[in-house]
Amino acid sequence: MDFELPGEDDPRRVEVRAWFEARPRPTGRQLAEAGYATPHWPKPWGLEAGPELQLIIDEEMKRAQVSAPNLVNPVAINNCAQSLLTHGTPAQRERFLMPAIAGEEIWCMLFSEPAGGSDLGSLRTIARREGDHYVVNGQKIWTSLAHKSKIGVLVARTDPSAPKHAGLSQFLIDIDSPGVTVRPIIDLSGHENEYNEVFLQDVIVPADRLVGQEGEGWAISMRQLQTERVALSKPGAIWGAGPSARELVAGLDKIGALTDPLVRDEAAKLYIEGEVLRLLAYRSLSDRMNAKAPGPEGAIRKMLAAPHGQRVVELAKRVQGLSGMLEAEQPFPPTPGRKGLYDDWDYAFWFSPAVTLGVGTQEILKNVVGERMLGMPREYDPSAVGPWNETHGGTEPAKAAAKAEAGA
Amino acid sequence: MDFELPGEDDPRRVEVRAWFEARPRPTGRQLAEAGYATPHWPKPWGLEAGPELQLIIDEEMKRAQVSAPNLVNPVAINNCAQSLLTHGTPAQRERFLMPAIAGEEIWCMLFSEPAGGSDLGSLRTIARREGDHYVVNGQKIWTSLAHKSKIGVLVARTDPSAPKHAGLSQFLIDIDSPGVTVRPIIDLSGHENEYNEVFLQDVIVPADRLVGQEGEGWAISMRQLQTERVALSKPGAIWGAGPSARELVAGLDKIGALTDPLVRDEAAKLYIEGEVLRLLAYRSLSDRMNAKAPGPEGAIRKMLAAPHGQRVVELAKRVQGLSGMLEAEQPFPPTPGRKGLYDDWDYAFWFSPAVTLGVGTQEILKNVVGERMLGMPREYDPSAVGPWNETHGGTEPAKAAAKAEAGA
Amino acid sequence: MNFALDDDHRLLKDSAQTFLDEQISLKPLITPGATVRDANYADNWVKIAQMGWQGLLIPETYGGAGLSCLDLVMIVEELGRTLAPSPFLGSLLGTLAVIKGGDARQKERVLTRVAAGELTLALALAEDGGREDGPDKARAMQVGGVWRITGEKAFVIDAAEAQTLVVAAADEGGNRQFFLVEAGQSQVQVAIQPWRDVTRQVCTLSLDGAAAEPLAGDPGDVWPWVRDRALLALSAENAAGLRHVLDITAKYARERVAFGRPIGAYQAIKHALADMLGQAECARTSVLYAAWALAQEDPRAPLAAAMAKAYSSDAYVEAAHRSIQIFGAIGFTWEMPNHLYLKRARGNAELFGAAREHRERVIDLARAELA
Amino acid sequence: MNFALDDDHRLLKDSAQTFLDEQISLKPLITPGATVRDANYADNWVKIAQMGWQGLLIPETYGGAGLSCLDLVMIVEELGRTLAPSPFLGSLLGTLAVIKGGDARQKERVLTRVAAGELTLALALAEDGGREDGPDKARAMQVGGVWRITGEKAFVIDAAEAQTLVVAAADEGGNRQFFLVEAGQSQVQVAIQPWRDVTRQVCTLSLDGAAAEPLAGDPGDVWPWVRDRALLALSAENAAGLRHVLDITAKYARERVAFGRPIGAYQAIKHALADMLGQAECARTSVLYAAWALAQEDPRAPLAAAMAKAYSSDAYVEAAHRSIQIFGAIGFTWEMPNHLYLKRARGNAELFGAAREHRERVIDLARAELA
Repeated sequence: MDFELPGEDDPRRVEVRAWFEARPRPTGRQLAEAGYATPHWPKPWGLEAGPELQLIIDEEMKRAQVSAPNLVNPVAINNCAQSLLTHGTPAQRERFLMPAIAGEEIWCMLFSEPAGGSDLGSLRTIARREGDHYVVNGQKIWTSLAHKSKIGVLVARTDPSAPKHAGLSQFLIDIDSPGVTVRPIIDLSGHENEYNEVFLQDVIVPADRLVGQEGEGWAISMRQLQTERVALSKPGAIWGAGPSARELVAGLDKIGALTDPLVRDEAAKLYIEGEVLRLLAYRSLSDRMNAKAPGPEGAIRKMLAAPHGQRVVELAKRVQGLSGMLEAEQPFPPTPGRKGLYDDWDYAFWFSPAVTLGVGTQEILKNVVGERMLGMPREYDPSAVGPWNETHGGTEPAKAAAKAEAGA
Repeated sequence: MDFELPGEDDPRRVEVRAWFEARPRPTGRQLAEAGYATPHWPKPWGLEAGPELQLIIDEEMKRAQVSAPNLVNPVAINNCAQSLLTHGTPAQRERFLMPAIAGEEIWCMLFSEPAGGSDLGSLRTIARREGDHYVVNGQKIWTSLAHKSKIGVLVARTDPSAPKHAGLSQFLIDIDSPGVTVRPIIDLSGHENEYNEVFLQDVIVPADRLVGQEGEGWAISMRQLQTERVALSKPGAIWGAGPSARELVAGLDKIGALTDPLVRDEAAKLYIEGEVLRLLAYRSLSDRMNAKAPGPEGAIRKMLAAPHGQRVVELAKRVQGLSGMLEAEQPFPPTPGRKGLYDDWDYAFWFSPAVTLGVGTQEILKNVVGERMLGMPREYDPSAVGPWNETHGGTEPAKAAAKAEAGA
Repeated sequence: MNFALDDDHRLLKDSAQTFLDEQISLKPLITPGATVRDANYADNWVKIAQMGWQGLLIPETYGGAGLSCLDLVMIVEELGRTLAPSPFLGSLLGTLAVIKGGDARQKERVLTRVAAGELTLALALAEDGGREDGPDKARAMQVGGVWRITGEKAFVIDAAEAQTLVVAAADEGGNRQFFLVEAGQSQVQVAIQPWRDVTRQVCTLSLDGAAAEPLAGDPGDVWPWVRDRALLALSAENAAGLRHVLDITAKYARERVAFGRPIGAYQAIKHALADMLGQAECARTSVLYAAWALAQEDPRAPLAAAMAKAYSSDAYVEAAHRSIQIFGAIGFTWEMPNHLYLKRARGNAELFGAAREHRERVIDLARAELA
Repeated sequence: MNFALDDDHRLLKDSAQTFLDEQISLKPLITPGATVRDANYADNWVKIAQMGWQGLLIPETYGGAGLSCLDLVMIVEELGRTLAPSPFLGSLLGTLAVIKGGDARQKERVLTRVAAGELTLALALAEDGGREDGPDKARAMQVGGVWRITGEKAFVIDAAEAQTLVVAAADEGGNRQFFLVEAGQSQVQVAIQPWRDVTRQVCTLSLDGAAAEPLAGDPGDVWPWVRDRALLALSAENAAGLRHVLDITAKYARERVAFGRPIGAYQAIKHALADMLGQAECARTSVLYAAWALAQEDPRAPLAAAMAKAYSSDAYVEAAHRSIQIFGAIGFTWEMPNHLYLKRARGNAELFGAAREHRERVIDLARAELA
């Protein structure tokens, strides 16, 4: 057992570092062709790299201040594109993979819908086959990067008479197709984050954009959502990004707030949680290094990390007192070199309610943990049996409904 | 709106006080005949008293240091005996009521069973009709006072082929009948509290001991369990008894623990909760005074009071440090005049896990509150439909099972 | 003993409810980019003035309704339920200071005009440190028989709507005194702060030798009296806002379907709502008790007010956050009202002292009670 | 980097598991009225001595296994899972003190006999105040060249089983020193305290001029070194006990039926168990990290040990309480093992400093780290 990371003198590290020193400003295409965009993929796109090499490449890329391809085009590289390796046609691989991993074509996920929420399988967007193409109608929501994307990974219902999960198929659509409208969502902080609503009206999708077979949409999408990239996920408050408990303690120390015994005790609890979450991330990395298949521990980590992050930014906000209610007022002097969207403590606080909602709500995660890791009985879903168009007849789009209900 | 209690000069109070001054040591029979045992009952047992008079009688009895009949014979007076007013035969009222409210015959409730837990309706004790009597076989658990009781209020299954709730009937049985065995339960504190297991083997119960009709057992029992006596329930840690947050703060102050900022803050939270719980109790009393029917607010109060009580005794225990782990070691000098079973801080702490289990588990209470007060959908009980003897076939008595499972 | 509201209380509450539901809307604020400037403060205040709420606590001698803290709670609960934007709270705080601190002449001059809806007040206590209880860096000194105040005040509720400001400043002796200051004079600059709760206006004041008239009453009496009533008002907003958040969330949970069942059928949601109801009941009870105690000038009133503020602000923040969790991602968007309640809850939690500060006071007051 | 246990660690753990499951039973303790005297302490210790666990950390030069803190954790986790009653922990603590504080001669004399299973030790630190880190009211002074200790020690783990006690006492200078004291002498009285956790023996010592031999090493080095390893051992018990409580509770929730479904189907139970699993994972991770850091004598080790103790003791207490809640009333009876885990958790939470005290240390150590 050993808690240290691969050393400076590791030959693999030396080689990768040399490559970056030879190319101070590599293009996405160069990175992709070197296999550094998707090192864990097979050739020609990757290096069939094990987790340790992937980690080294991550670190050396950071060291060279090259923005990581998986942050440039996260949906393609972290989740979706690899499905083409198994389910795609040669033509699809040829057409889509290199531009995707080179970051030349940004991808987005057209999965969630207003009426669906956690119940993704109940989605209502319909793709009707007409000769050599499909006609798509429906609405998607919480689509990150849609406004920057060329390609949308769409899950739509091709067989309304099949049970909810069986009738779904996946497509790669052009976001600039006629009938696609992208509308940004303003969150409660008032900021325009990267989320969008996407409206699909009579959108024509060529049949050769179907991924895998009709009816495979659910299986393919689930695998894409569960893909957990090997990475040293930081214990930042917002899905690993943003300020961590370490920065909280450092900040509280700077402003002298640690002299307050109540703040001290709360900060210590958060510091300990943060350090343990860091170790848990290391551990799952180490499991991969020992060729253990990724299990549902990812769900445990997020189940723990999300409320932890909320508490971290909440304590920082609370020590501000009245001033904390003023927009853009920061609790601490900024951490040098931290310029991410969530590194703004004030924004991170107001954004934080999202972290127990996005990427699986806290309730769903606890179901996953309880059922898949502790063998508790599955939740009973009466709407999972029988034809979708019978089990999901009447309901209104949730947003309108919700608004009405909330008396807004 | 007025938060003060009925005054010293209230004529009703004056009269009641005079009665007690005339009889320094009244017998239970005297109290019952004066109507002071069950003031809210009709004559000849009670005075048809409204809540305010009931309250005055409570207080004057306390003042006269007369132990309250409802504490002497709680099951009869607080829950069960009144069912005879509506469902009993004249003969049953004649035979049972006066001895019960006079405290001459103690009653106990033979309701819960090992395999049933919260699911009382699934109970397995069978009462088989044979001519002019029933033969009862089964096991009951958590029966308070069984060892002191003359009369047991038994719920048993008279029709195993009816759905679980429909097949139940209620009886008044003699605890000294052949075939009744009472065994005390030792709780985790090592103390023998008032709880017992009661084993029933071929117990003969005359048919005239049936309360109401066969099949009315569930309805009658539910009403008995929901009866909430008008009383100023104290916000004591253990079901209203035992130490309160006020005594916690006073105790912490005595030992100087309030100088610790973390203890101060925690104690203040508990003090506030305790005061609010006191007010909530006042409010439901006041609702009765305004002739509002008792609703499920009782469930809210217990849902709040039980974990509150656990936190009260837990903080007291924690400030003891290592010494708190020594049996019978007390955190504070005893409160003068408090000699109840639960007024022992150490015992109250070790007993406290029971308060979120007994009289409705916390989970069940939250269901009641969510469903009956907020209109959430009821829990779905697949075992509620169809004949009991089909829906409740195979399962083992839970305790044995549980022991095995726990590897004990 | 009787916890029930009297009929006149119920009447007052019902009329307030009808009025607010019909007359005041949050629509302009749930449009992305909305600020407090979009809140129709002025129009709403005109309508409210017609209801006479600004004179609720003003003695009848000065044209007010001469009602009690219990009546006040009936109104403030409805304002807290609807988040109806208006300078009601700010003007109330100024009015309280004058009621307690003004002499007959000052009351005659100021309160009659407030009651008549001709004058709006505000109360300037905190400075950039953000504490309403002082100390005041703003200095007041007499120059040729005229008092003049120089300094900066902050977190002044509704100051931009007020014509007359009640300002706390330190006199030559360094002691807090309260002064009437005309907002119109050139030595007074008012600026709206970027307060996250866009249903409430919060301002800074810059005073540069502004002419001021001291309130006659003993400042040592004014502050605690005003504070306890301010705590009551904020707590009443909290309790009612919490209850409303519960109501919209419970309704949503009954109707929103996931995996074939209304989400309220799942214990995670059902039990969270049960907890919220418990908190709502406790918060409201603590508020009614504090209102009663204040109305009676009962010695337990300061303890009751501190308990209400400490309990209700923690519970409100938690419930508002839970409601977003239960609504799901949709509740996280600006278009939904949920965030307005979260922001009101967070703001109220900090105004007039955070919960933990009031718990400190509760312990001190409780020890006195128990001793 | 590699978090996986090496094969020899797994082997050690598996052998311990098999041994304890076959050889040690809690049955005598889940009989109402049972005390620690019914725990078969002596018999169990004989069996354990045959496994050689008492010599685990003792250098091979003195006949021990010379293993590391990671190996220790493998054994202690199994002891924590089964609550197997024996003087293992008490003797370990005494052994640690001698390993760090003894000179070659003392080690030769004491450790070889411990390793051989001929001698059991205990470590006396706390007094009636109940703090292991002192100050010591027990005084040690030299009388005619012989050190003699007079005073009362308390909460001494497993003292009644020990033939040689390591006692912390204040020397003439008032500084803590560690002494070897023979338990057999008439100036030493040992009494078992009514400790609620009947799986663990906790004792008082009365020393009335008891002859004592000072450990040679610098006491200032001994205490922190022993403390960090004591914290590791307690944390390993906590993490493993928590995991076991989770396992029996999850099994119960899968099998116990109420209202026609296994209770684990209800989210209130399902989610509580998920939370327990999260805590179990965190607790174990913190323990393995601390064990690794101590094995490496890594400078972060004291921080790691403090974090493990603070986290694992809070989590264990909470989980043990939850398990009783999920078992329902039956889990509240003495006949069920649940309460033994609750009591172990509560006791461990207080031994060697409560969680909040370690959080204080965590902040200080973390500030140093971050600076």
